[in-house]
Amino acid sequence: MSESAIQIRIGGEAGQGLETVGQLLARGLVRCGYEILVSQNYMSRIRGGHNFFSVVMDNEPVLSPASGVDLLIAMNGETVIRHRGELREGGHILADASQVEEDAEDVLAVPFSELVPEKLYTNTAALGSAAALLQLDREIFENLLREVLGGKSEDAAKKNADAFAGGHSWILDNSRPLQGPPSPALQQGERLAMSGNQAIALGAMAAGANFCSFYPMTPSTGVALNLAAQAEELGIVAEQAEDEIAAVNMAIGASFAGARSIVPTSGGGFSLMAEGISLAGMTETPLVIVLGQRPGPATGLPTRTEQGDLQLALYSGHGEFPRAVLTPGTPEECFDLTYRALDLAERSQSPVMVLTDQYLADSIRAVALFSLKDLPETTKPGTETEKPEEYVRYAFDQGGVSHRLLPGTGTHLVVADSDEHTPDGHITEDLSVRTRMVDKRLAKRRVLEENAVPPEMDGPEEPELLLLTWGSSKGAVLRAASDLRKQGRSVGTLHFRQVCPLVPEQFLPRLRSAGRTVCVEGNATGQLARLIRQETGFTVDRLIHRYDGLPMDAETIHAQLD
Amino acid sequence: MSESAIQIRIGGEAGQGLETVGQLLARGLVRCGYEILVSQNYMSRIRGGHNFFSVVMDNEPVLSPASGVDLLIAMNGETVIRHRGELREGGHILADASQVEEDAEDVLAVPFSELVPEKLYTNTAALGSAAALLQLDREIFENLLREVLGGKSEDAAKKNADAFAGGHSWILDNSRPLQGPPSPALQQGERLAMSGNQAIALGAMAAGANFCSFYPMTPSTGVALNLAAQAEELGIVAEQAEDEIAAVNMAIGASFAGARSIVPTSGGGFSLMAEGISLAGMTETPLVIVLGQRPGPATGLPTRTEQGDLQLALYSGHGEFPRAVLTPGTPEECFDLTYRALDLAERSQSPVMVLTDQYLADSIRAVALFSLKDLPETTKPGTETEKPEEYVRYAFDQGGVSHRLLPGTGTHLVVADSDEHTPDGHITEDLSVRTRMVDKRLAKRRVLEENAVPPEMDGPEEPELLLLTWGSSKGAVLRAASDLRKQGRSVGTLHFRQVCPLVPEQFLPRLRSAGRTVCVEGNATGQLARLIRQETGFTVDRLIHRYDGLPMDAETIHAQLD
Amino acid sequence: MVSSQDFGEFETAWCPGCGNFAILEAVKRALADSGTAPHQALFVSGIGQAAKSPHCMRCNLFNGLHGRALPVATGAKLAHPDLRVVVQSGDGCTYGEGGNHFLAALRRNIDLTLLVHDNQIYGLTKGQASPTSSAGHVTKAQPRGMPSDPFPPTAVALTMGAGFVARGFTGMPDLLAETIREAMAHTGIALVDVLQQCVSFNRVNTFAWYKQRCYELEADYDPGDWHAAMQRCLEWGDSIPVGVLYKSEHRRPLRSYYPFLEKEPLYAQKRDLDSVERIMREFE
Amino acid sequence: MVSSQDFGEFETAWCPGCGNFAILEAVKRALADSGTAPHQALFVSGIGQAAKSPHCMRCNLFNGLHGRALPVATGAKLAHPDLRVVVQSGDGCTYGEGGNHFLAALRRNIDLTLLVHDNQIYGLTKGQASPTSSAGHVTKAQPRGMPSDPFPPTAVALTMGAGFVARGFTGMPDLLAETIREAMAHTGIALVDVLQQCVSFNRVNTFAWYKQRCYELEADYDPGDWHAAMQRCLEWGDSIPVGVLYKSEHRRPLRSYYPFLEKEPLYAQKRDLDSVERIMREFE
Ligand SMILES: Cc1ncc(C[n+]2csc(CCOP(=O)(O)OP(=O)(O)O)c2C)c(N)n1
Ligand SMILES: Cc1ncc(C[n+]2csc(CCOP(=O)(O)OP(=O)(O)O)c2C)c(N)n1
Ligand code: SF4
Ligand code: SF4
Ligand SMILES: [Mg+2]
Ligand SMILES: [Mg+2]
Repeated sequence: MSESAIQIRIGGEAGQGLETVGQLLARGLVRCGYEILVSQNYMSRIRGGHNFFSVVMDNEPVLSPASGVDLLIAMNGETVIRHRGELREGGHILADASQVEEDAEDVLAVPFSELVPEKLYTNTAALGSAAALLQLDREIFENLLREVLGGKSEDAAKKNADAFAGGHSWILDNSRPLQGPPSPALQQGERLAMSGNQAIALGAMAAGANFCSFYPMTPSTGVALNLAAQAEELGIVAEQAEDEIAAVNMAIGASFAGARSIVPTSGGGFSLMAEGISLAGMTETPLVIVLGQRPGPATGLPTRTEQGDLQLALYSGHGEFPRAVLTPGTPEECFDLTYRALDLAERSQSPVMVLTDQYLADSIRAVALFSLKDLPETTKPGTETEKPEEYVRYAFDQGGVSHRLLPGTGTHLVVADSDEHTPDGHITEDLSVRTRMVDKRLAKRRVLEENAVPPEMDGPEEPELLLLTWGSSKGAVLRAASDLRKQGRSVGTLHFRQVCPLVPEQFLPRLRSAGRTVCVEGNATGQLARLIRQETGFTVDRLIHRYDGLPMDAETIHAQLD
Repeated sequence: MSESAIQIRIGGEAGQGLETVGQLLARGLVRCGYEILVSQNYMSRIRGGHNFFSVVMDNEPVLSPASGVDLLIAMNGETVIRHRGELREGGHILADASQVEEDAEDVLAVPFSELVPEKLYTNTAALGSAAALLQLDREIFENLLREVLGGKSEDAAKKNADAFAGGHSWILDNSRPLQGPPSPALQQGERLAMSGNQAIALGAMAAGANFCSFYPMTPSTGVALNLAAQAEELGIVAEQAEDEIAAVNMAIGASFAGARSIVPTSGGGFSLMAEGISLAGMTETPLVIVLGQRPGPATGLPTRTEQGDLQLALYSGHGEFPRAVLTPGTPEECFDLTYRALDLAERSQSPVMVLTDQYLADSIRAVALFSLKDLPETTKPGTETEKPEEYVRYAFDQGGVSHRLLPGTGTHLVVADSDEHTPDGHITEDLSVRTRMVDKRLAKRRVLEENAVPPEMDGPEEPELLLLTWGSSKGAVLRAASDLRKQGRSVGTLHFRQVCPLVPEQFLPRLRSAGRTVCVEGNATGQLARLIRQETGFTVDRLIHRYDGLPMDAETIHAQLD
Repeated sequence: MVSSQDFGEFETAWCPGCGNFAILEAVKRALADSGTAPHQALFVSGIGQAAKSPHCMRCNLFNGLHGRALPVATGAKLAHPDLRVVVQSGDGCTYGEGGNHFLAALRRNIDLTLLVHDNQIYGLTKGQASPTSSAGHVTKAQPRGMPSDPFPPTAVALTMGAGFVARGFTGMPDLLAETIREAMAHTGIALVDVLQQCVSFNRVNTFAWYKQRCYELEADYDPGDWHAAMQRCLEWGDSIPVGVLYKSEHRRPLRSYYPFLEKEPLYAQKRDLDSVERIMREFE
Repeated sequence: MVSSQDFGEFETAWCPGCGNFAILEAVKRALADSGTAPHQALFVSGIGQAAKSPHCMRCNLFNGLHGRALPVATGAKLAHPDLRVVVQSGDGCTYGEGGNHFLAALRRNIDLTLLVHDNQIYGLTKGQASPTSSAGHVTKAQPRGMPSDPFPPTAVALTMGAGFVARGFTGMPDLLAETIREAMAHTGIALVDVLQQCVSFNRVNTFAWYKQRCYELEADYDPGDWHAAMQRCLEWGDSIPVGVLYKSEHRRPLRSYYPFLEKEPLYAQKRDLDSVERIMREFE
């Protein structure tokens, strides 16, 4: 984040259309060439309460949420009261004149009710005012409005355009533009404004996922809805299940019969899937689960964020079987790792988990267009065999990963069993077969290790301070490291994009070469730090953590480092 | 196990009444003053197949299952075929003449069909023959038969007595008694013949458990059935639930309303309870789950044994909250630790897990009568308060464990919530309350640590070799250590009766003082060894393990040590 | 005398115009009318908009997991039978995630009142179809319209042998309060499926939609006639009967299986070590 | 031509005299009669004695978890609609642990045959009560007799709008084979609840007990009459009607919600990166 970065906060009640303004502003800024980080902060309610969007705009990548507000867009009075204290020197409040009484110098009380054709359009007018204040390219926003809100009806398109124009003009007439917004970044080719959930759905589509069974649960429902929206065009079965147990078992059944399955959920739902995960392990059926974390235990804080379910993902399901756990930290990684997860699940015939959290799932950033043509081919199950009579599903002689045929694609028979089984899939109580089958299943760990994504390293080879982290805390760590380097300190970073299986050679030398190691996690107990010690014996020197429901940010790291 | 110990094996089909013979022999031997270890080996079927009981009788405690058979009681031909190879020098086969053809010197083909009034009583006759061969006190067995099988009808009692006498006399008339059975141990006061499951049920009853919700699952159903059998006398609600999710939630509801709850299950059912465990963590409701392990993943080997669910017990349930995991290794420890678990759950207002496995659950040993009068008092929830209007369930100022009142026992109101909540139990989204509540819940870890059962140590202070283990592998480890000591080696043992929370001061010095450390576990991946490294950084030198469905034994340890 | 005010007034998190407000009021009135003081009642709820209701009144409360209110309530009622237990949750919570417990609780005939806020939608998670959503109902999760016919809660309860089956509507508040009161007075499980508008996410079954169709059962309707009740349970579409559809006390509630519960609740029963001693000696 | 022998003969793990043998034979005959070759059929089962059945014949098989056969089958059928999918499991598995999936599958009207081996007991775990155990049935887990009335599977299926509801009995093997064949021919979910003796653990509902009570539906019985069917579903005790109780194809099976499935099964559909590209650009 550069010196000239600006934070815009849009606050109001649930139901006031904040989400629309937030999304439009995000996309508009990206089209204008800015880097952004748009994070959502909402309560578990549909109307009322207090929700807000934070939009950081900059001319270099925005890594971490930050404090301080430069432009507060207040859709109601409460927003002013709650966020005034965060206003930075020279910041402005853009408020609906009919909602706020305040009459301070820094308050621009816009008479939205006079500027819009109907109250419904207040949010579009606010967008217009913001665009004017920030000196953004008007035409880009007008086009965007037409594309996004114009589809419904001629009338609505016109009213939105009018509202935008009203808000825009009022600022031009009554105020000066904001001091020093960043200038757009240099052209970097086409870009998208995309959240983690959207990137996961897109990555799944690109990998050919065509079966999504789900039970709605914040913050992961969006993954399913994004897939459902494209169901017809892409041929995706997106089936709402009666509960999470059904969701995971349906996905396993679909996968067994040849679909590429993905199951989005959150902690509570994931807990319910434990037995199903074990079933995927035993039957060696590919399964991808997206676990969007939120603060627990139990129902916890449904609309907030946390990184508290790492150990759950590592160990849930009874018995012993291999698995992989991927932990993206940005929308780009969400896309890449979901793509990879779907391939890896098939390649290793094992359950693969993708861990996100509410912050990553919902926050929007500018990302470069994905080059779909360059994606590697993915692994596929077989449909035919030369000697169908001889086919056995769990053959021992193929190094753990036996040849997986689909049922009903030839005269061969496919038998899968949740009991311990012989190579032909039939239930057995022969204890020597048992041992060999356990060994065969565990041998697949090698496949997973060979495909393990190494942690991402940054900074000097032998840093005085090494910050390690996983998943969505990545940005905060990169930012904090960059801040510290500016102060002249030697700081390295290590971001785990995959936490299981861990391949010590990929990171242990770096841990050992650091002067001091600090693990940064969005949970109370330091789950990655414990895992590293379990797998390597290496003890991290310190833990920096946060578990109040908000995302990790650079400021928290700085505060706890001192 | 002494030199004179004898192993008796009783084999046959499911449905031939093996269990009755096994149980009667066990109790009779204990009454005669012997030490025993009776382990069951059965297939997942009701009739047919091949099942067997192994009975070791000795004059000193029998620690580990062992190989070699001295007396094979074959209820069918298959038993002879399967187990003949295990017969030791001088061993005998006692067989039903109508079932076996074999006519070797060591085969005593008893014409049971001629000795019993009806085929049904063959097993009792076999018991009579065995008693005669082993020179056991006839009267003790006759009394036992009357007590156990006499209740049904006069007629049945008589027929059993006749069958026993028939089998007994035939041996006296046609054979010599077995060479060198051990002589009974010195009187040690009154003793019981008890399995792990029975000891758990008894420990629960002693601790005042009065609510058991369960869904049948091998090997834990017995715990529930033992409680159900006493339901009326002790006032225990033993309710079969529609599924395991219901079982755990019922137990939580009952506990909330003042019952003392216990929920027996196995891996698959435990997996389904994960969300409920998290609920107990969040609502701070006492909950005891008995997890009887069997080989997984998924359905696995339903009637065999394994220690593969340690990590599952440690981490299942989303979010972060404290818990305890107790791991008894003998029936005595089953009793003690279940008693303790029920108290600890209330004392810490947390979920507490007791881990057994099929071997421990089903195997019968001689144990000294428990001194019920000397049991410590258990913690109880409150029912009254002086200022009912001021009562808040989750008060912050009581060091983690807030005062727990029951609902409906006064005019106070008790509000418990699965969402994050304020001290009065109501749902909140105040993020500073969140942090304090997380801290409050995690502070209970101290209570758990203060009450942690230290690992049991045996052997020299600074052994050359230290064998560490947990749960049911204890006996095998003690036995192996004793064997090795006899060979002049310096061997220590460390048995973890509790694996969570671990208190490093309780065992780390011992680990460090050992020349070499070897962890012995009934699983494939070495879960305790990993846990110890996670919690202490200490790396165990080696792993000895077994995962073929059979219990750990001293022979496996010796074989893998070399 | 207990009055509706004893249950307090609290801030709620619901949308203005939501049907939950009317149900909350009806519950308070029913409690007051049946002379139940706040500390005598235990509410158990799941997760959803409906499930937040008991947070908005004074009572004992266990607000558990999504779909799992019934087993918690079953455990609590067995442990402490003197409590008046009310389970309050949404259609998704009760008939979706909690479907198996719904069946089991009906069979168990556990003595509690099951109040389902049936808005035919998942409210809290922003408008996916629920089991009671109509066929064809379009949502973001069902973009081509709900493919299945709706779950018929009252008919299933009747088929399962429930002894008290009723339907309520937020637009008939007096009848609703009275129905809930009657349900509380019933021994055994009593289902009240309450039709409730969700102004934010259900644009199909609006208040007006229900208003147009709901009618009160005739004064001479006989709630003891099972077949007539089945007819009314299945009546849905142009007209929807509201009130007590079926009522009978022919089934024993579960509690009678545990005779010792008649003496005292579980927390008050003394641990009987003499009996434990006797039981232990069975293993001698 | 497919014949019963094509499905092979295997060793089983059942008790001699168990009703599972008769059901296994009936299934093979029904498959043969409907011209289904082993590789065209996918059997999905849960856990229990009944659930072991498909291990004893040649077919594609997914033997999953206790209670979870239906969702696995649903996923498989949606992924590969050409497979003839049969779900085979016990009463405990289907109506107990799997109760919620039973309700949901009926509502979904997924195109499969649901064959429940209803021995009114948990066989594999040695004789605890199942949801269909009679009231008063004494077991080790219910030492004072089952306190609840049994779950009525056919009546619930009918109430849920199922289009094919039948009852079978192992003592009427020809009728059973024919009923299963008819169920397989039905489009949408078809329930066959098969009364089956458990010689080891159910001493109440023995073969003789069923034999005495079961009668075949009259030749002129009209399986299209819902109310008559309800009457017969509820008929239980001295006489128990056996055969196809209800049949109607008025409901669309779930598959029609996914029109692209008519083209090809999911495994055969090509990944369409051009469409993905277009969708990606919606985020520009
Ligand atoms: C195990 C689990 N799955 C999913 C959720 C997410 N969730 C919360 S409320 C809800 C649906 C609520 O619908 P309903 O029960 O009808 O209540 P309403 O909000 O409509 O009153 C869901 C799916 C959850 N909290 N827990
Ligand atoms: C999650 C889970 N819970 C419990 C079990 C144990 N279990 C196996 S089979 C069974 C009951 C079987 O009864 P039913 O379905 O009626 O089949 P049957 O044996 O009578 O044919 C149970 C409870 C299990 N395997 N998994
Ligand atoms: S979303 Fe619907 S159910 Fe929820 S509070 Fe708003 S109107 Fe009520
Ligand atoms: S226990 Fe019952 S159901 Fe199981 S095989 Fe034996 S007779 Fe059949
Ligand atoms: Mg609802
Ligand atoms: Mg059964």
